Amino acid sequence: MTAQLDPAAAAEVVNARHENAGCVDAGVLFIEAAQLVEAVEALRDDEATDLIFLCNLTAVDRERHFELVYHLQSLDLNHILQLKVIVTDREDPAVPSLTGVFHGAHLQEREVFDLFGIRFDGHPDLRRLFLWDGFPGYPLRKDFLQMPGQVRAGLPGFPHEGEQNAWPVPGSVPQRPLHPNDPQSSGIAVSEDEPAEADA
Amino acid sequence: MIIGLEEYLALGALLFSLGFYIALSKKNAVGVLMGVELMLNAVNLTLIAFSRFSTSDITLSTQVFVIFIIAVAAAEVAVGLALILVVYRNRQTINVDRTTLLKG
Amino acid sequence: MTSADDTRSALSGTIETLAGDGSEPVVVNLGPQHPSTHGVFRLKVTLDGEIVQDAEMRIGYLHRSMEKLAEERTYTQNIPFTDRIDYLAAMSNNLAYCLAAEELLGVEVPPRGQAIRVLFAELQRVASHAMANGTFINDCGAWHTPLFYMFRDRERVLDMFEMTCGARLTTNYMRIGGVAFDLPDELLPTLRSFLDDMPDRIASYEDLLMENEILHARARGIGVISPEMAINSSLSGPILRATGVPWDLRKANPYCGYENYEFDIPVGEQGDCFDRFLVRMAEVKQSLRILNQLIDNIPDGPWLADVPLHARPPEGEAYARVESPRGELGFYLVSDGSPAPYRFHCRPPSLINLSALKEMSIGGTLADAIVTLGSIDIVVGEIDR
Amino acid sequence: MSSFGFHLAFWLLAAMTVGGASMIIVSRNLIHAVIYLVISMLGVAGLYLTLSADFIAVVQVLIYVGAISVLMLFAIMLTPRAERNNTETSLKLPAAAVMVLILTATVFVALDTDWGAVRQAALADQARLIGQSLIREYVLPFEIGAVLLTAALVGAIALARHDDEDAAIHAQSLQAEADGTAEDVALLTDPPLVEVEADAGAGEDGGS
Amino acid sequence: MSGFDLAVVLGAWYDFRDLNNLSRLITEWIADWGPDWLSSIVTGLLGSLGILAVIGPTLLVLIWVERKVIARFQQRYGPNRVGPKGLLQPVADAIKLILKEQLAPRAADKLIFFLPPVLIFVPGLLIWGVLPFGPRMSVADLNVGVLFLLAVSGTGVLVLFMAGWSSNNKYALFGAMRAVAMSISYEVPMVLALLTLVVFSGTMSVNGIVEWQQQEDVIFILLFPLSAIAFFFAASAELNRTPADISEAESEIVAGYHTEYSGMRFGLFYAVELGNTLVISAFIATFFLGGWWLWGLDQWVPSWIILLAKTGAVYFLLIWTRGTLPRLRIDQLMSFCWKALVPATLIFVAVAAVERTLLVTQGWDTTIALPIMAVINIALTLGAVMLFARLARSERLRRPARTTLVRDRVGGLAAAREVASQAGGGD
Repeated sequence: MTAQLDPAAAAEVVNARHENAGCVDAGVLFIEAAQLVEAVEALRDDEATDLIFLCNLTAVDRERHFELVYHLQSLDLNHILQLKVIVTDREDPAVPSLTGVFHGAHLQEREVFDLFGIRFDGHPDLRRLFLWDGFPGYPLRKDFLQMPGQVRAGLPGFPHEGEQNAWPVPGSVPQRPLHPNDPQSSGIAVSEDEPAEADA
Repeated sequence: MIIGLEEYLALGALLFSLGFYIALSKKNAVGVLMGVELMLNAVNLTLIAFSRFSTSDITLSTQVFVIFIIAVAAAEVAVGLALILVVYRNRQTINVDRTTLLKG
Repeated sequence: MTSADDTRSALSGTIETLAGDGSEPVVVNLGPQHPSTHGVFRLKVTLDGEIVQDAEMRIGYLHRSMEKLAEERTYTQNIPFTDRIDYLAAMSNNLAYCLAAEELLGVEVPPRGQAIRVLFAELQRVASHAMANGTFINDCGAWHTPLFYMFRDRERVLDMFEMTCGARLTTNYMRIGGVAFDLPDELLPTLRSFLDDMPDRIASYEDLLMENEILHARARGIGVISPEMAINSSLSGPILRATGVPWDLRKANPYCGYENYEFDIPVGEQGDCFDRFLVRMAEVKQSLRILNQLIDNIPDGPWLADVPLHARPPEGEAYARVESPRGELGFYLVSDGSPAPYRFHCRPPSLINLSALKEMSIGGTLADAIVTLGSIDIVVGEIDR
Repeated sequence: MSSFGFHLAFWLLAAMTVGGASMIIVSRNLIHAVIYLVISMLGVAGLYLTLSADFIAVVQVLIYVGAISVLMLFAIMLTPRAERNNTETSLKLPAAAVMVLILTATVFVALDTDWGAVRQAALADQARLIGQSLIREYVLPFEIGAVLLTAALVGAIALARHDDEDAAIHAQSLQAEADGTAEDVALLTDPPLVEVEADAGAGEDGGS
Repeated sequence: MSGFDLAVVLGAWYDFRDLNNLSRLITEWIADWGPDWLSSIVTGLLGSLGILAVIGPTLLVLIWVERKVIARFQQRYGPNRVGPKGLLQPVADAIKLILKEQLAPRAADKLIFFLPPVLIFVPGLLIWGVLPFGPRMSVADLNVGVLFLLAVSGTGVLVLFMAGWSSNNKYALFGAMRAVAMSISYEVPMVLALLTLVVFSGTMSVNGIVEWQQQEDVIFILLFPLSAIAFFFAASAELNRTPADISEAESEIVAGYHTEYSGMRFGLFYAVELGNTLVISAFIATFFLGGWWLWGLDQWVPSWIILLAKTGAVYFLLIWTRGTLPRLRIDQLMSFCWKALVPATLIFVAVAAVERTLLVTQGWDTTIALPIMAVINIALTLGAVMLFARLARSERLRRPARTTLVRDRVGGLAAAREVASQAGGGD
């Protein structure tokens, strides 16, 4: 059975590398965003913790702040540790990237960037993963209640069904027939961004 | 009109001069090679025509000669194209006007 | 020269750039619609001749934003979403999600429910590995023959699913606290005959494929990854085991009573494409072993714990994971006390296993990249969610 | 040699040969030019047939159509950034003049010379006879030809082989040579990817 | 054979076992009233129409046969809906293909794009001309037939290149380049394999080779098995069939050079490909299995039926390999061609020359000498194959691939090392 690594023991390892980098609150290890890379490196390289496998990396929008959740696993010692990082800046949230420590963080960080808009400093290739470049907004944030602009999920109709091409990708067609539920003549322009696959 | 040796020779001459023009005038090195091939073909055609119509004892010799010419042409094309590749690699062009290596 | 001709030469000027040394690389799109990408997945490879210089994947064509949708549905209503995450291993996804929800709710699953869960999870593994191996050989260039052989077995497994829950692919069978229905009477005899036939079938596949010289030439030493790199890239499942790391969550973190069954973890030696194929083959055998132990020992009793449909778990969070056919499949759920999850996150093994695709394919030929991609066994529904 | 069928064949083949050759001059696309060359070569092969040289005709098809033209296409494909057009140099007019001179002279000689008696029957079973003479009278040239072909093969491989060390040296020398023309050097050291221009083609690839 | 007088039939124009009779009749008939050139045109036209009339329906049946056989290999039923036993399925497919829209990429080189589906027919049909269906049953019995076969099949690759290049599609261009490279390379072992036969039988006529086999009561696959194997493999490479179908490798480059061809244009490519497979099977049967001749059976059974049976056997073999084997990579195919097939066939050309010289100069009795030579050659072939099997396996491939079963040791790198050392020690 995989054991839960005692967060206090992990915090000791982290704080040994850097003072006040981590603290334990309600049984969860919180790490200072600025010291994240060092802390995780310490946890990975310390023989007692040996957390060499990044299981899971995701974020939770707590409305006031973002919570980044990392699950680290030691294969040989068979224990798992959950650690969290709090990001309070909702306008331009940023945390250091773990790609230098774990190659496996690459895609997961891109996913979080795509869906939450959290920037990972030091990520070599930070682009949206699922959505196209220029997609307005970050869908997994709690304040993302409907698609901004005139962009709507799904197809309102097939191309050539109406008089104009009804494809909802911004930039591909100048205008889309107005949906009855759309805010009428609100004047919100379709995002002028290039379609994501311009270099295809 | 009877088609005989003369017509073949005239055709060979026409083909040869066309090849000659191509070889001299084309910018592209592969084009030049094409002209050379046309000239060789014209010569072959002439030789075969002689072998067909001549009464002397050269029939087989000319055919064998043509085979040698074809073999040499194949070798020439292989080496020529390899040269073109090398020129391209070094100069990024196979334009014969711009491959003026000796001009410095 | 007309303008159309100009366009033509401008276009051809870029497309004629193929092969040879000293030439510029050519970018080839494999996908989104391509016979070997197994879905709408796009791999942009930069080729110098036939040698891959760069491989970049573009995904998201199947993105349905399940994590957002799930935040507006109750815990039970979310189970059908999990079918559609990995549509080739719906049972495993059901299971992982239900485990996470049960951890939040603190529900205890009755023994019969646990046994049935193991039964279907292992059947799902057999079906999924059959599909993975078949398509892998197809990507190596065989003309569908092994694929159809393996489809034959998968078909029998899907028949059993249909018999039990009425669906073949999107089963929606597991429930929070157990499984939806009891086993039908005809299932166990069917399963028994299936288990009787499978060893011969597997032996014949091994005869057909294991010593195939062309398959060896195509798959061995291709897409090699070291155990260190595999762990660092968070690879899991058969890819990780093919590098020699004996890591299997069924043994490391047993769930649903896996500790009661006797089975082995097959590990490879080289970490190449052929080892992944071998590991999957061996895992099918181990799954059959588990099923053989299970079939006569399914306890009686209830199969579903008493859980309200609108369960309101206490505030908290849970991360539960299972060994799905593709690797570590985890669900991270955050509850705020409401009937719907506050945050629903899936750790998709298919996506994370692609982390090292670029490193594995650079330097090989285009054909090698295809084989490597085939050996990773991706499911695009799970990548994009 | 007076039958209508023979006339028809001769003139058709002659038109094919000369037409193909002329189209090489006219054609602006190098790949088209190679295909016209193939047409011309096929015409010559047909002319060989009208001259009862069936062995030579088949060899012509085998080597010129099957090998040399394909080699040329390969060479064109292997030089991706070279120009694809097939235009003339400034030597066009002098070349045309010389061509006309040669044409008149040779045609005059061909038509005006008395070539003597004409043989009526063609040689039978030429392949066998050629084969025999190749290993009897012409065995020495035959061997030399073989050596030549081998040498050409080795030479072509040696020339076309890409040695990484060589490449580095070439790049250096070129850099030194092209000092000042920074554009060219940049082009060489940092080959631009074809991504942007390939847009239209890529879209079609994906949709196949 | 009681009262029936064969002599009446022999030489009559309707005796299609000797096509010369028919052509002589037409020639004489036209000579009565028309110009002499007409007769050659008419006989030529009739010959090509005859070929088309034979292979057209055959192709339709063959599509069904191939799909049905492949389906049986794959535990499926195959086409069984249209017509009895699904026999009309190819017709339905053809109708569908004709009705489909014919797309052309906007940036395609229009002229060169439209030509290949038509041009591909030229070599595809010309090859049939030299195939002898019987002792005097070939449209054109050229005395350089073997060379003609090679020359014509070599030109097909040019058409493929035109198709691939003009499509302006990267997959198509890749397919075309691979096809060209493969075709040029595999022509060499093909020529060398046939050269063995030409050297040994002393004729370049296809019918001459069959007649030689008939005269000496031996089929060439027994005398030169390695040439037969090499020719079979080279032919399957030229035909783009697995394990050498890289020029249209579905999982890599979609459909290769005909990616952009839709509708009946694709259908034409497909038909010619199938027709080429059939004709190459027929040529393999002719060269190596004795063609229309079968130890005297040809006296009783029409020769073309014998040829058809042998062709069917070879064709089945081609379908079999296609249904069984994965595909090789292009570099593996190239190195197999140049490092294995070419040297081996070259050696066998020398062997054939030596044996032929011995046979001619020593005046040995062929009934005794040929079996001895056959045994020697078979032994040589086996040796060559075994040598290749030993040399070709790289060090990497020689170690067996296997999995180790781990029972209790779960873990990461340390466990991996432990497992590896145990597995290594257990050997």
